[in-house]
Amino acid sequence: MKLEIDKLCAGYGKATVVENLNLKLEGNEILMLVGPTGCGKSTILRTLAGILPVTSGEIRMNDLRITKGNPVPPEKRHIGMVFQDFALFPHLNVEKNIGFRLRDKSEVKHWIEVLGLESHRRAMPQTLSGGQKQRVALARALAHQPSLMLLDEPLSNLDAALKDSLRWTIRDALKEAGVPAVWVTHDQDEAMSIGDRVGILNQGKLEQLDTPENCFEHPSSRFVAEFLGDASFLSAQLQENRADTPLGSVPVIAVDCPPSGDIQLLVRPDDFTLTESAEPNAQLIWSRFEGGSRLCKVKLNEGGEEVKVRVSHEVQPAPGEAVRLDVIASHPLMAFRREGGHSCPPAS
Amino acid sequence: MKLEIDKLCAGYGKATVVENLNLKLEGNEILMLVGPTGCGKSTILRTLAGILPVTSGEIRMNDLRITKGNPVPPEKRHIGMVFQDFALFPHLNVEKNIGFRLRDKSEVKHWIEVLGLESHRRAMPQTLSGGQKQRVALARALAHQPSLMLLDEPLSNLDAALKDSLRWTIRDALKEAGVPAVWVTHDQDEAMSIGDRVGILNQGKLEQLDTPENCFEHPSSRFVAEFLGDASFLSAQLQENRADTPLGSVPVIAVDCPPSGDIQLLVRPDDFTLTESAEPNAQLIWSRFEGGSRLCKVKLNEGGEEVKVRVSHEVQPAPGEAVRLDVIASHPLMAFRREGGHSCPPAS
Amino acid sequence: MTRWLSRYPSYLLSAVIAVLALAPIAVLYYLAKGAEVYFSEETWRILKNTLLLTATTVVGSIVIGVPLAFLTAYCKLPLQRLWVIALATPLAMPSYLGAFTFYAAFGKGGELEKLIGLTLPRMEGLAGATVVMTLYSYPFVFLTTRAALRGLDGNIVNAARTLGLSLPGSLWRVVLPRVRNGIAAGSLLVALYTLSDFGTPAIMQLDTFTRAIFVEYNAFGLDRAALFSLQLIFLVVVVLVAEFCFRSVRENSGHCLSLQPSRAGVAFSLIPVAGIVALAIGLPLLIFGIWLKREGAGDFDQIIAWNSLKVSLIAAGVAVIVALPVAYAATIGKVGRFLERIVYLGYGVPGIVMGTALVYLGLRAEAEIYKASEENPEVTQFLEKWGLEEPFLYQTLALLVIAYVLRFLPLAVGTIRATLEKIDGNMVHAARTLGAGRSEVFLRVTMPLAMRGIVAGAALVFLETMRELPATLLLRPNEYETLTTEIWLVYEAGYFGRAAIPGLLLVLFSAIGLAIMLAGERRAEKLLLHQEES
Amino acid sequence: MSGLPLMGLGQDAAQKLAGVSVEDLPRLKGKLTLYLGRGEGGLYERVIDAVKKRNPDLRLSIRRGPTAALANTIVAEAKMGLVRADVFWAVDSGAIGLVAGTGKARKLPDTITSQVDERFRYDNWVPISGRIRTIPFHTGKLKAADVPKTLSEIADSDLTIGWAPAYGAFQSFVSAMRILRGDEATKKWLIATKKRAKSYAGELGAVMGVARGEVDIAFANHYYTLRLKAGDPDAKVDLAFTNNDAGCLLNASGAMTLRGGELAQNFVRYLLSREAQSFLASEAYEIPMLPSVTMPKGLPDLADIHPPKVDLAQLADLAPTLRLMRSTGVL
Ligand SMILES: Nc1ncnc2c1ncn2[C@@H]1O[C@H](COP(=O)(O)OP(=O)(O)OP(=O)(O)O)[C@@H](O)[C@H]1O
Ligand SMILES: Nc1ncnc2c1ncn2[C@@H]1O[C@H](COP(=O)(O)OP(=O)(O)OP(=O)(O)O)[C@@H](O)[C@H]1O
Ligand SMILES: [Mg+2]
Ligand SMILES: [Mg+2]
Repeated sequence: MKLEIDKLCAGYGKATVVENLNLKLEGNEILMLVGPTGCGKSTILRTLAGILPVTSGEIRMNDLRITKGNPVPPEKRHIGMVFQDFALFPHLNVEKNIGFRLRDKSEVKHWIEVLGLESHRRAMPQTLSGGQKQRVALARALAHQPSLMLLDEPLSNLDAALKDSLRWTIRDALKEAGVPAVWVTHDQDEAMSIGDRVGILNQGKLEQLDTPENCFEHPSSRFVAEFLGDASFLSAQLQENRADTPLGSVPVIAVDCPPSGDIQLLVRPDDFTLTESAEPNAQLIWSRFEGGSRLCKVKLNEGGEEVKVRVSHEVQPAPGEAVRLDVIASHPLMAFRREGGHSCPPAS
Repeated sequence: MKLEIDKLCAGYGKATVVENLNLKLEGNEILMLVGPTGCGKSTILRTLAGILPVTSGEIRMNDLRITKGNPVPPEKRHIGMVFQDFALFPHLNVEKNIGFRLRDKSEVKHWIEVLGLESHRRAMPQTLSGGQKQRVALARALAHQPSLMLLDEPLSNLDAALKDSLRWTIRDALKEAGVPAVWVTHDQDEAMSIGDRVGILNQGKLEQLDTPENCFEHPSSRFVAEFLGDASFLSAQLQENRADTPLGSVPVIAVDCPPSGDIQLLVRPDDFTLTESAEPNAQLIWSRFEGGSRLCKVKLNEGGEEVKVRVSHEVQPAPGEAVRLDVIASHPLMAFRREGGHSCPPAS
Repeated sequence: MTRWLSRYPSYLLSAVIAVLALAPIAVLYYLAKGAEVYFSEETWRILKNTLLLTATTVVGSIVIGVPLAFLTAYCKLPLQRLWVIALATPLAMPSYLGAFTFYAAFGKGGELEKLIGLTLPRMEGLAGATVVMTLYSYPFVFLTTRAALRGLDGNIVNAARTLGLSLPGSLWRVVLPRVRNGIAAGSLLVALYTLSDFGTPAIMQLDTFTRAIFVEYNAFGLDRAALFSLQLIFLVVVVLVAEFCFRSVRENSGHCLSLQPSRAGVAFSLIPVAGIVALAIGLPLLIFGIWLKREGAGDFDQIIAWNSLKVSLIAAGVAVIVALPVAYAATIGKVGRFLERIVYLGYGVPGIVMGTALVYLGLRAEAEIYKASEENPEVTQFLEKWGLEEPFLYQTLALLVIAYVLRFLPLAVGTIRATLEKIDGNMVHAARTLGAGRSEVFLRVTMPLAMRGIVAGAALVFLETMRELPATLLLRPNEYETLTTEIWLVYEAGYFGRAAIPGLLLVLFSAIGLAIMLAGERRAEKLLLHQEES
Repeated sequence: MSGLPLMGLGQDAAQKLAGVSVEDLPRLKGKLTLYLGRGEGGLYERVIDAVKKRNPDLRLSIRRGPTAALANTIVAEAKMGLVRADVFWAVDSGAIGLVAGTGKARKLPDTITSQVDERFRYDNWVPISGRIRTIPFHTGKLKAADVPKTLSEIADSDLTIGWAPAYGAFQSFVSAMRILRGDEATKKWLIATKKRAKSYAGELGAVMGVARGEVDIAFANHYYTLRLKAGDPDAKVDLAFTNNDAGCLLNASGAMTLRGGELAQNFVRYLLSREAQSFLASEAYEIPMLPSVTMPKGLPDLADIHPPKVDLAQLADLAPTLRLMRSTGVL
């Protein structure tokens, strides 16, 4: 199946929420849509599902051409949708939920096995745990053999422990079904680990659409850089393709910034080492235990900028301690035009 | 305020859910209770709050002595509770919620500012986003100046982006209020980064109660080891305080295991390095992009055990590739008695 | 407009039903023509009495119904469900029966005096009418409030308590305000019931609109009766508007609060419960028993019971079917809510008035058919082909059922709307993405989830139909005797003993109806709270 | 002893007044719809059952209801030209009058109307049983002799009085007073009596009120007292009568035919049969219309009571009566 979205706009009443969205999806590719709350993720899915009308632009699914003038009702679109709150039919047991509109039950049987629900065949939804509910919802959608899957934060109602394992269960199931999927999430880790491609949304606009690696390593904008993990920015002087920083000169790639002069470099916690050496160049503000490692915030003596650094959990620096910070990134750093803000956490 | 719990048992009707719980809490300490679903976290909080009766044992809060014989109603316990589902009063606006029983409104004003709710003073709860709701709930509890705070998964209904920032907002607020808090969560990262101490619950029993570092580095049991972050186990031969592994001999500390002979070593993804060297000793099964880093699962050629390894995101090994695995942990590894299972994710 | 209707077919249906509901009022208007309109001080006295009785009854019902709702919704009591059913059964007792037994039981030389020796104050006038009306209509408030309470998230009470508010305080400050809707809905039904009931005011000697209508009607002053009815309906409209303006925030339901009172608490709380039941059900049955003993039962033909059951079941069935589109329309828009209000009018129209109106409508329809069949033979052939012979409508069960439906539809609409509002919209979206069209979704998802309301609504209509008298007398087919007509027949000739058995059966059947209704409620709670469970 | 006074009647007339036995009546065949006003808790039923038993081929379909409701229904049917009732048997002559007003009532043959005393002869309806207005009094407080003999005396007395203004029979009683003494006098009487009057829902209630001693006397049809005493012999109530005024108005239940010629008329004949009449007298305590039939026990010979002469048909026009009662605040 082939999904093509052209200049799609959608919203509620007067308010346009999604603007001028373009994307293509094919084969069994999984596209992860991430973005802060209210950026329009669910709106996009609702529009694709036909729950929300198209304001302008066009959606093509195989031979279907959906526009404002030609709205196709949900039941005609051959899509499967998985909801945040599962939306299981409370009056039907697991089997009946999964086989809601199916004549031959072989599909039901198949997905019940694939998702390990054998022992809950006859259970009523309200007796299931969150994880089980979500697997039933997935099985229900897949059993009806959609040609496109839409998942709206399928994991956000589940607890951390479950998220981690179920995320892979779902991915494998989608791949087995061999249908393309648009998967909406809040969680950048989820997006980057699961997705074949990741689309980062900001206020209804698609900021970047690329493989997780590219999005992370070559963010097309500050927003993307900040959204996909702890980013700090380090002021520097650009000349040719190197930059002078308080921590010495480093190779850079200019993303959007003047050819030379004042810029800011994107630095990630793993681009540094932190050591207790003779000549310190920074001061520790706080450090947080993360289990495997420890995240520290340090203030450069020169310039007084603050950056985040990740260190092994064996290093245990005390706040206020003088430390030595060095850049170890072997890859060139991304350069952006200078802005007021230091690093700040994504959204909220 | 001082909280002491002695041999506390509690449950529903006949079923005992919490068994023989002992702990002390003082000053402004934050105790994180973690454990898989259904292990009894909420039950403990409900019992402390007085919503659930004590079956046996005793709870002491300052001068209050709460036992089966002497149940003290919630309203007499001077506790503040923050619920998973916020439990805001739907018919009162934000200000009225926070000032529910307060005569002087200075506290309300104060916490509204601290938690950045100025612009929502008059808003009704159902018009707020999850994060805002939770901040109102917190403000409400703190404004009533409890001498003990209880938080039941305050973040589990919020989205990843929000969790990360709000978790610190709450911690700072608690510290400012200067009251001890029992904070229940599913999320081991949350527990370890926020908590002054962490208590790991398993089926109503407290398996370990210690600082995050100790719990992580010196788990008192396999369960704790597995629950707090990706744990793999590596078969080895113990003799004195070293062990022979397929990857060579390493220093160990015996946790619970025979003085010598067959044991299993707890290894974490950061205890290894993965390199593409001349003499490979393992094979890559899969690797998952995590943004800053990449998590890989590798199979040892010798013994065929599987372990998880974390590598820099710049290394991009392909599944099936032959690789070289080395132990780099400078600290001694924890030794446990051998069991059937290899590493497995916590619960679900 | 047409697009709009095609988008909301339920609007079209409920519009039609609303028009039907207005038809009787049109007839009244036709009948009232020519009656000299006088607003003597009589009229004002009648108005005053009517308003007073309505007000006191509503207040009384709230005072009794709400606490009982709290008790049975939140406290674990022994024989919980039995008590709930017992507390709702007064709905089954025709208020004129209750009124008459109270009248006969209390006062000097009353049955109670003969029984226990001490003289109790007489039951009459405003006080008496209030007591009786309250006892036989508080279950409306009780049931709606209880349903609302069980839908609330109990955690909020816990929150209030941890903030240092006592349990009663919490119930008062954070629960009561949130069940305003439920209380209002119940009070509305009480008010309408009070406005339209004529038995009690007549027996208690309180000159209300219904009594005036009754007197005029019996004195063959049909036009003046109709005039009074129109004035009464104006009051009904006022009440409806008042309730309409009274809406509080909707919220999502959660785990219901559950309290375990102490032994003493249980005993203490059961006293009022038992007291109410004894007064509302026990006393009448006792009095009937006495008369039964004194005068003998006479012979009772069980076909009568079967007749009552049959017609009540049919009415209940038809009512819920008709109610579905109206309730649905009410959930999707303002227009729907408005149409729903119109339907509510029916419950405020006294049975005798509704009956008279339908006599005219039925006859008119019948006459038209005859005229048509005389004018062209096709009609006659058509009628013969379908084996239709006179009477077509007038004095048939059909017309009787129509009357019941027009009067008691609001009961079904209210309960069904309440459950429809609780259904999660994503449920519908999910079904549609699975390829189900609108109608299939309605049949396979919405309907089953609304079943609780449907069952409850059917039960209420069933109860009301069981006890309805005036319209039944006017519209039933010849020889079609029901429990209430039987009771009327013997009671108004003074053979009270013979009213005992039908009275007992009435209460019995209705109790069964209530049991079914509450069973449905149980099941529905499980379904609708699925998020919170597990 | 006989019911209505026979003095001054010829032998043949006497024979006629002796009444017909069902034995001599034609068998009834075919479909007949009877509108039965009220029904006396099954007592009229038993008359009808007897008729049915004698006539297996009679397919009788009965509509029971309050007399007024049935009268209103017939009026509605008449308006629409769809009369469904063949025979209308009403307990209250007012209802009869109303229906007669529609002009749908068929003329009855003399052979039927002439069976009853000439005081009760109308051409389109025939009285079936009589009821007389009485003054039930509390035997504990009063002796029969103490009860005033005229309405005016009652108005002037200091007795407490129970009445049921909303009840049809009482309204007929007031109408009669209007016809006999005019509106003004009636109005005065109502105002005077109202001071000591206590309202009841029905006259049964009023009689019970007397029995309980709530009031000294009441205005009610005779049979309520008789039945009450039948149920509870030592009830403290007994009957008194006024003399030749509305207080002892002799009213009647009556039957009229609206459809179904012969059959309907013959049915009415059955109601006037000796057997039916004596049953009504003995069981329903109603006053037989046939002189030959003995009076219900507990009721004095009508010869000793002097009911006023009133054209019962006039009692149908209740509107002015109600207006009067309203204006005096009685209703
Ligand atoms: N039913 C609605 N009516 C009007 N506006 C709406 C409606 N639903 C959402 N919106 C608005 O549309 C915007 C996008 O909503 P949407 O739910 O698509 O965001 P989202 O990315 O899904 O957020 P979240 O991550 O919280 O689900 C928000 O500003 C929201 O306020
Ligand atoms: N109201 C109740 N009645 C009976 N059993 C209950 C009730 N609530 C919880 N339980 C049981 O008690 C045990 C502990 O429940 P609890 O809610 O304390 O677990 P939890 O650790 O809070 O789980 P979660 O992390 O999902 O909140 C579970 O096995 C649950 O089934
Ligand atoms: Mg969303
Ligand atoms: Mg919990």
